[in-house]
Amino acid sequence: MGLKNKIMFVVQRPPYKSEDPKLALTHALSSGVTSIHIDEEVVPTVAFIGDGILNCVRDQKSMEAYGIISNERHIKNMLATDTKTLVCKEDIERLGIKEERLIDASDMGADMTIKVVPFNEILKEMEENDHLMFF
Amino acid sequence: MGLKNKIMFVVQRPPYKSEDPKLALTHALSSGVTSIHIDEEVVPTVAFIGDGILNCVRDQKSMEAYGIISNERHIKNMLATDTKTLVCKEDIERLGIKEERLIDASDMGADMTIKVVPFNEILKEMEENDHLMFF
Amino acid sequence: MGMLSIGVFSSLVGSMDLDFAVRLARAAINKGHTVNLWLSGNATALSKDKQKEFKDYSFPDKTLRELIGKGLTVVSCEACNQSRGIQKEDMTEGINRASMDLYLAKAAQSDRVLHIGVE
Amino acid sequence: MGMLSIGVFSSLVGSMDLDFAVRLARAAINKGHTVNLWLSGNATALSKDKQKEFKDYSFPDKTLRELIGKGLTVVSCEACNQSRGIQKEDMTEGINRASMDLYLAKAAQSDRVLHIGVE
Amino acid sequence: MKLGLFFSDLHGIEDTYDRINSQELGVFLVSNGIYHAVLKENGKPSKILNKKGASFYVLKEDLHTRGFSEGEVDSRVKVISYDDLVDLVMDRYEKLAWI
Amino acid sequence: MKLGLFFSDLHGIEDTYDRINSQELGVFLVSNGIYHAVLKENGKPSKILNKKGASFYVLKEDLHTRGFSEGEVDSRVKVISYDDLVDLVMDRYEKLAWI
Repeated sequence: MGLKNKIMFVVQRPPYKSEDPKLALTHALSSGVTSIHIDEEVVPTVAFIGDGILNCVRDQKSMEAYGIISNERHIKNMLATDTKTLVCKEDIERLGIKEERLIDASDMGADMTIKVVPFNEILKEMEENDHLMFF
Repeated sequence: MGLKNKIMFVVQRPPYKSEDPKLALTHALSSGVTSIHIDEEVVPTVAFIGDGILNCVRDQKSMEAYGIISNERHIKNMLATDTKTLVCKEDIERLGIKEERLIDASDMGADMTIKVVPFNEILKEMEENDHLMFF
Repeated sequence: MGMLSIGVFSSLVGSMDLDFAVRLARAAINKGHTVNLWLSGNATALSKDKQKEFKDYSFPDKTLRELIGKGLTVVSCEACNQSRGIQKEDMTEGINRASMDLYLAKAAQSDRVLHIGVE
Repeated sequence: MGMLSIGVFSSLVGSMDLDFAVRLARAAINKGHTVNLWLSGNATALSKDKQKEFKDYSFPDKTLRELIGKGLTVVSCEACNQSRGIQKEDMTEGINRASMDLYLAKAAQSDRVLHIGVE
Repeated sequence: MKLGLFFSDLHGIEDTYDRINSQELGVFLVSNGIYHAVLKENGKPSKILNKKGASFYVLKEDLHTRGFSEGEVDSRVKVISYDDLVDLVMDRYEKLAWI
Repeated sequence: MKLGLFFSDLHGIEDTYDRINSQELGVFLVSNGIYHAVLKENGKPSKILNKKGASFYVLKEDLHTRGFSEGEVDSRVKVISYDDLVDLVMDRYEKLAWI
């Protein structure tokens, strides 16, 4: 049997209250170095759903306020390393977050952006990935 | 200024998922030994509200299942030491917990029982206590 | 000037409740108030010595040590520490270890009590 | 027989998620499956040596040690430990320390992955 | 897909759950998720149990820990042991999510 | 009583809050409680802010950490610093509850 190396990280909790969202991001970011252990790299997909979409709001000033690297910084790193990153359309609409308030990493030269998609498309990703990790 | 030694412990979380409810009970139980530090003992009142009322369901077999002393055991100890213990009527009705399913400590010779009261009475207790601790 | 007791039961990393508690303690002490801090449950992790500073994790340890130098009283739950394998000698200097009756006694002597449960 | 990877991020005491994870690992190992356990975030508290057993607190430590003897692989997040002041020499024998890429690699090799976030 | 969903809370997860569909769906009520199997909030069984085509399981140890017994479990939910759980997870549900 | 309530979550606390009354009530939006000051869920400001006679405060540092600024705060809510918080807690609200 081949590797089950397509892993989907689903972030459902808001930032800065539990460690979960940040750990989702650091785990997803480490996919690139899994090849030291196995034949192929792990291919990550990251999706933000429910109140977890609040991780995607830009201008997080956690460093200035508390001396801690923001989740925004990790999301930008993810985009800069071409990780497929989805955010649930219904949830950003429910919470009234406009698309221009979402993090982008164009200042880091990233081509990848956070893709706003309906929940159904996130469900389809769940079908296509081998393993699921809900944070 | 005199002591503010009437402390109310309000348990709002269900058992066995966070440490909070158990710590509320152990803290309340320790009121009896505060006199080694201050002139008068702390006088505790304990109230269960919201999903926290689920702590009051009897026959908790955590010892048999996981080797851990149950919250029921602590509540019985509280009753046996005459701690005023309230549970919110609206919440036990909402969750469909019948009064006969509530913990009692008559087998330990306790006169005190869990008193089922409307939320308004719990609010009145909050007014009468000096400090509040929500768990 | 008054006395404030803060009890915290939340995790060291991720919840930011301990960052909040320590920042509130600092502001209160700088205004001349007396502050007691009680660490119980998961928050006892803050009493462990040798925490490594990462910019990615909460690190209230540093401010806490400064505040202890300015008179902040910090007491950490003895049983909570023991159950997590934190020995007396593993603890940050200046943090005391006691049981919850001391927290309640301090609360009874305080003008204000802010009790922060799990995150 | 298959391979199961369990990742846990919940607290040692109170949440009972670690009790659950260790019990599930035991049942799987007893049926002949291979099991990997990854501890990260607050769950790294389970990798600390010298936990004291109280009947009032979760104590999966004991079963965990038995399972390590039966072949359970346990890996604990290095940075999570360091940020909490848990040094390599403070850890329970048989628990390894690594970064998350090893968890992901193990997951990719596993038939099943059960990832348990914070409680 | 063949999806096993783990529920460990009484409240706060319904929204995600409502939106998840799967060809084959198993719902494991563990920890405080067991309340969905036994409580009738506002007089009604948990809405969780209304999902068509899903199979529902509740973990015996977690039920007992919280003061409930087999006789109180909704008839749509099967009471299982850790051993049963391992078999269901390893044999039947290919993907697992603890939500 | 003069009660100061601390909110640190976006969801899950409304039920207790709705039932609490106090002669004088201060609501401190800290941590993830700040979302009540800035979000319009389903197009409406948080119901939390509808309580008559209450004073609302949001902690500046926690607002900024989550990517929001003073200009986005509902007009009923006052933005405060840790220093302000200390004064309010020590001078104005006699009892405090972090719910």
